[in-house]
Amino acid sequence: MSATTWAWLVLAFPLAGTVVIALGWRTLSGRSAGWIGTAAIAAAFACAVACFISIQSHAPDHRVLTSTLWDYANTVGVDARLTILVDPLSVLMILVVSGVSALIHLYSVSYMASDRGYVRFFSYLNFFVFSMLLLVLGGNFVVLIVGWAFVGAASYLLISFWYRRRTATAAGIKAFVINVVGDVGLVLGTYFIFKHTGTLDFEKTFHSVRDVFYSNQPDLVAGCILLLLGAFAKSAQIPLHTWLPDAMEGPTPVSALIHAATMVTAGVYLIARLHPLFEQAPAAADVGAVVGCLTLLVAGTIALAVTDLKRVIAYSTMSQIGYMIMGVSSGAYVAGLFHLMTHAFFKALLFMAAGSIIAAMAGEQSLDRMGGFRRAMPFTFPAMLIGGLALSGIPPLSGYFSKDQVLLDVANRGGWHWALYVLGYLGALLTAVYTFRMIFRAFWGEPVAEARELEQGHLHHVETPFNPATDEPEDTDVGFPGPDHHIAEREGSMRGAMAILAVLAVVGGVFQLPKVNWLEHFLEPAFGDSRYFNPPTQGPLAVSLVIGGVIGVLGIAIAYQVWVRRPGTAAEVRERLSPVYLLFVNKWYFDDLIDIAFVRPTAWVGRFAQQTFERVFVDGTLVGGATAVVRAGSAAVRAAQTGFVRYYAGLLILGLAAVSLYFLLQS
Amino acid sequence: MAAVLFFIAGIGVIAGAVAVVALRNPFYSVLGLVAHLLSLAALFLLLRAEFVAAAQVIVYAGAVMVLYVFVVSYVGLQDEPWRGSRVSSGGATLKAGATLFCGALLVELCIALLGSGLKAIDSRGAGYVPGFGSPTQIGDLLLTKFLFVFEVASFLLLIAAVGAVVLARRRGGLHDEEWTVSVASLLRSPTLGSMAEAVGTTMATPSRGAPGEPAPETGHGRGEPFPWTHRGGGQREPGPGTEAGGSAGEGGQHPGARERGDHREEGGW
Amino acid sequence: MPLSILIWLPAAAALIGALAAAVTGRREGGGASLPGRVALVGTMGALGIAIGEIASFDVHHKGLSEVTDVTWIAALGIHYKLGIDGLNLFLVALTTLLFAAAILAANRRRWERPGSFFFFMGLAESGVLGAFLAQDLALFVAFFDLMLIPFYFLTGIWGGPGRVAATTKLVIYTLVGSLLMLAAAIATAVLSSSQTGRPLSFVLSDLQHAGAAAGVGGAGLSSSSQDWIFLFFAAAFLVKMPAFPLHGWMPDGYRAMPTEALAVFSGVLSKVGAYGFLRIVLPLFPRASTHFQTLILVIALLSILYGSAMAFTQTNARLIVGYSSVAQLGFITLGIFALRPEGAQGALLQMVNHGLVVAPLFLIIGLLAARAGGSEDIRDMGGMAFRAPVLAAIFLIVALATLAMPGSSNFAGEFLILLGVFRAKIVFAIVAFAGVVLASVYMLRMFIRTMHNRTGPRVTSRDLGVGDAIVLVPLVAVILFFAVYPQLALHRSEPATVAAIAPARGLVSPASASASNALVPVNGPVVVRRRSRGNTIVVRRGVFGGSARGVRGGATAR
Amino acid sequence: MNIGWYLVVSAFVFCIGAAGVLTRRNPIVILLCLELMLNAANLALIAFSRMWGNAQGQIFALIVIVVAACEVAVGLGLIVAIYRRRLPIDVDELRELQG
Repeated sequence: MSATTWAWLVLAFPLAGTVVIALGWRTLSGRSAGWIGTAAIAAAFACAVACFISIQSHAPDHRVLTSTLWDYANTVGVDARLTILVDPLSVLMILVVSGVSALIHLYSVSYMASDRGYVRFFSYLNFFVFSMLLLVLGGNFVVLIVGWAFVGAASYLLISFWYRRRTATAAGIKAFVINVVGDVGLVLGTYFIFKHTGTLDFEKTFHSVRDVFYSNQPDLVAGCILLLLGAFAKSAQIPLHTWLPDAMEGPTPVSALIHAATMVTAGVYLIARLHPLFEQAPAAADVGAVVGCLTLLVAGTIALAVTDLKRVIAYSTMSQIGYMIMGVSSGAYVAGLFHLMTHAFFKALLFMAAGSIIAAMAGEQSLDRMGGFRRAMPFTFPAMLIGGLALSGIPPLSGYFSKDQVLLDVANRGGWHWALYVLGYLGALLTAVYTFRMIFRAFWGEPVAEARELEQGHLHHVETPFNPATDEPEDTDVGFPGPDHHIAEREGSMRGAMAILAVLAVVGGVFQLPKVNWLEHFLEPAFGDSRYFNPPTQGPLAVSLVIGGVIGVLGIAIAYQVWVRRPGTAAEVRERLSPVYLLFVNKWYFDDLIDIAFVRPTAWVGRFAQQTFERVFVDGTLVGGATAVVRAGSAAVRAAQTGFVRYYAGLLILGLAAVSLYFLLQS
Repeated sequence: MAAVLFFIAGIGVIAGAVAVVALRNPFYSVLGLVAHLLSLAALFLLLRAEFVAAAQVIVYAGAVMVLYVFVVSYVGLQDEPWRGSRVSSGGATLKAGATLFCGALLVELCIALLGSGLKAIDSRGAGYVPGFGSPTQIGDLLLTKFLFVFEVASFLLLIAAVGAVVLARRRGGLHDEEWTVSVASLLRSPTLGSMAEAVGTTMATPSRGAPGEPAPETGHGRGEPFPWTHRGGGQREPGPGTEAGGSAGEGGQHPGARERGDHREEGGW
Repeated sequence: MPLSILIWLPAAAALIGALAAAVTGRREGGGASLPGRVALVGTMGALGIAIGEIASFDVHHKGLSEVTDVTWIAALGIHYKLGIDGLNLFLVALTTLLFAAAILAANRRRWERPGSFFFFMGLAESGVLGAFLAQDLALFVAFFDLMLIPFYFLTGIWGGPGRVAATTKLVIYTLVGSLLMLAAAIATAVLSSSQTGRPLSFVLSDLQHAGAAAGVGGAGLSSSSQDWIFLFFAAAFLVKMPAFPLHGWMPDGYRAMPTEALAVFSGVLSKVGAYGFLRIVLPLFPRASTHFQTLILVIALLSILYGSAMAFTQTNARLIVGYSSVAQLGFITLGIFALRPEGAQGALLQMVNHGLVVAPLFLIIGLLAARAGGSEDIRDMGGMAFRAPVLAAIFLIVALATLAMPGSSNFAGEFLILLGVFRAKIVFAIVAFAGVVLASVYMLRMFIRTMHNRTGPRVTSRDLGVGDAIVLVPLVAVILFFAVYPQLALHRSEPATVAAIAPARGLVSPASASASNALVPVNGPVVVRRRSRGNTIVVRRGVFGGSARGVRGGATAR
Repeated sequence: MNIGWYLVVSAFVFCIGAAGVLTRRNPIVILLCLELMLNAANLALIAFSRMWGNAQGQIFALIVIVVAACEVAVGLGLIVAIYRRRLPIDVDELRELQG
């Protein structure tokens, strides 16, 4: 079978899984739904591998294939077809997506067990994987946008999965609306480009872009910036990032899959996919690079301050994606995608480990109440440690190679990109510090009650869990983890998933070892036309690798000093730099800004429209006026109708008499 | 001779007419009309219209008047008070005005008749040919020249008969809540057409009041603005015609009501 | 002939049913359900015919097909002319589908006087179908009023509380609109015949031929008469939609109508207005259309923003959907008056889509109210999803389609609409996108407030019964089908749509007109003469950018 | 006697009937007064037919009698129905026609 057929199959399996699970919601008992879902995704992964093999069999310059199923909206010059584009880039993406998804499904099979919404969860999860694969396989703007919106919807459904929690539903609608803003950006950007190229198809666009647009043509820059808007919304970049931390309301596997490994990296994919446009509009690309750099710093600082375990990881996700965006926006496509891949491994691993800690804490997520799990969780601890080391770029783990590659390629752009390079290393330091702050606070120190209980080998239970945000008792009906829910790291499937990811997180670097560059060679057909491809990566390579390692170690050392050696230090620092701390802990006041800038005015306008305008103008003036006129007219007529029959008779006779009188006088 | 007869009959005609209008008791009015018709028949005879005269006596003075008598005795002999009722259309003034006005009309007509230069009406009419106005001639005309008219008239009678039956049909039970004054609601069968039912509230089938209990309309007359709201528990909006309802409410208290209540007992239905 | 059957079948069936019920006696039970059954048969037959029309529709056949043309009033040149083409094909199908669903749903309730209820429903369907199929101006006006009359009764007799006030407003507004339209229609025919010197005729094609022959385009009216006639038609159609600020009748009307009637009213009748623009206004009054383009675009934009703003402050579920459809109709108008093929195509598709989503929405609201102790206030709802997963799923699908999530057919529609607007007047497009974002806010708000969060105080949730499923599932299936394959509609409607907007478009961008649509005879000298007239327009009133742009383009080209 | 006299009588009756219709409130009596007016018309018709020696006027009168009979039947039926509804039997009370 040809590569495209395999690609269609990659799409088909998750969709089939969704439909089967959704329709069988009543009959599927026990964990069957979970296994069906996992099988579907595994099959998709297998097909992806097959697709990879069959595309490798092509000659390097024939590795860009498209396949169209049917016309979607092909009318009056708008060529929207159901087309997929299979090239090394999308193949790499489907491999990563389906692979990581399969592992996370495996993890969820037991993690979500005894959750009342088990079946629903897996149908959503499969739907998400389908959407994500559609996104990365889309062969034209429309399909891309469709997948883009589908992943948004799936993420909404999964964030507000425990839909009786007000916090969850609020986070869900927040995420959805911000993503819709992103979609709007995407659509508008598409318009700007379509206006000139007259086609929605990627290949046609890429071929014509050099001829149609001159460099930095205003329309093109506007279009690309709007596309970036979509990327920022999806990848939680400043200023559209506020939904990601709240999204942690969802179950932990969701955070691992959607909000760490796959969906949030869609923005990176978008920029890499549309690199011909961005290279023709360097101004827009620079915006992307700067915003990515800002995000990685801001998120890193916030991650230093927040105490919610999952939110720390969420902010670290933001900052890592900042690296990727910065990278792909400044031409480091391979490095950016490489980091995307490794990040998927170790960040998913970190979330899984966090999930099992949270399970052990019976749903409690605050770092302040954790500690000393080192002995209690002999499996989770090393998993988290590996994830943390990889994240903070300690050689020879995967994150070490990918991050440094990104920074190096950015530096190779020269010019002011050196600033990004330096700031990137600052961010790396922050990364190491907050990562190990998290690890130390969770695993070192005095074991808390839950930890001791676990050491005795039985799990801590709370009878009525409370929502820490609102202090209202959780409604365990709809599947919020009930008393029998917490299974920590006991289950085989969870251990298996974590183990595989841990291995990948360790050895992930081999795909793009310096001088070996498998990934680069694999991706060459996709980026061969790029201006920045094959940069001279020889110069400061060794230096930067050394710097990277040193910075990582340094960060860990700082964290050790502050949170293990002298636990009081953190408090002191907080005292001394209280304004800075406030800035960080309040997330740089982005939520408040957005609230004041957009939410409140809109709500006010709505209230005004409803309470004042509608009542006074529409209802009062227009409707009231019209009815008043009609009423007045009818009242005049009604006055004649007394209802007394005899009046009518009298008038009749009167008229008769008058007529006869008239004739009488005539004669 | 003819003149004498004419004057007797004419006076009878006019006297009967006056009696019909002037007498307060409907029953006497009916009798007045009978007298009027009889003397009118006499006039017809003088005008050589035997058949019409006969028909007049038989149909009118016979059948129709009997119908009147029945209805009057069924509905009840209510002397209608000379003062206008509370919702009267002007009462005495109207009466006076009407009388005056009709007088004026009479004068006008008389002028038209006598004062006008129509010579023909001063004659005694065409010469009398035997058989003029005889049943033979009338029947001949009816069945030849005016056959169509004849048929149409018969249809009209049929329709009228059916209509009368439908109108006067006794229905299954009276709905004591149903106190609208809408003539339309007379034509509507009581099981239907209440918007209350339209919006789903079922109508409670009312229990017929025991004989002799005060007629319920006095009850509903008690200042409730919208009598319709009696139907099916206030589902209907006070639409146009509210005033009519209100007037009916008050109208319920006029002396006739209780009297009709008694009649209802006598009627024993 | 099949079209006449299609039109009159529902009314006839409903009438038969009513009479049969009257004969079998109106005693409780006996014949109470008969009218509904018979009316259902009638609508199903109509639905079958409509599907047959889609199946047998020939895309390459130019102009109308299945034409029925009988002289109705010879003296006035009024014909009973029906015809089907890409413009009305899917609207007809939509009408039959929604009415079938509504009558099916109505069959599940006991109605007072079922005979007359279902008769009015059937009559309404006949009226709407007639309005869609009429190819004669007078006939269109007649059907346009015919389809309104039943709803006065449906609202006034079977409506909820406050129905009298609602009916009054409805009657006043729509009748004023209808009168304006009647006057405009008569004026069109008379002026056209007097100014082109052809015999008086109300048939649309005749009017267009007159205009073409006179070389003026449209119905061959002078620009001044075109302007006021256009305004009259626009008023009638905008009231019907409803569009801001002429939506005053909408809140009460929507609150009072019985759900089944409301589903079809909002689903179908509002489309007749938009359809009228495409079928009558743009082809007959091209210059006025370009002249008032900006005005109508502004109205549409206001409708979008205002409707959305209202929708996400309302708490009454019906009104949320009501105002959302104000916004949606705003999008449709926007697309039509972009005067570009993309916009018109999108508008036409969006009419179908909106009908498809809004009808199930109202039916679902009925179900929700039944579960929330009869209250339609979303504050009394909440947490229903747990006991009603299937209902929640269906509601979710419909809601996502309503907010035009990419992947839904509504998105395809909006994409085309906004693309058209973007290429015609970029600013309007950018502002209109605010409506897209707001749509997601109010629809999700409604979904969450009803289905999610904690259970409401008086909520006793249960899943939807088989009967409700029979009504809803087919509609959702159609929604999903169109989501996967909107091309079905776009492909068939393309030639007709392009032809409909071509005359007006020729005035906006003369270059593209003759180039991109060869379907329409726009011959050179004619265009030039148009422009020369156009200039005088601008001199007279250059307030509206639309005409100004169009004319300048012409002037430069000359 | 001259035909004119008959016509004068019919005029008298007509006016009296009209006055009755205008003054009385009891629907029965109003029906009676309508009869009066019809009869006046009949008288005139027959007088004219006598005048011309043409019997067609009498046919006309007969038809009028038929119509009168119908009117009586329906009218009395209405009155009975009104009574059945226990509505006041008074034309001033029956004001549904009022706008």
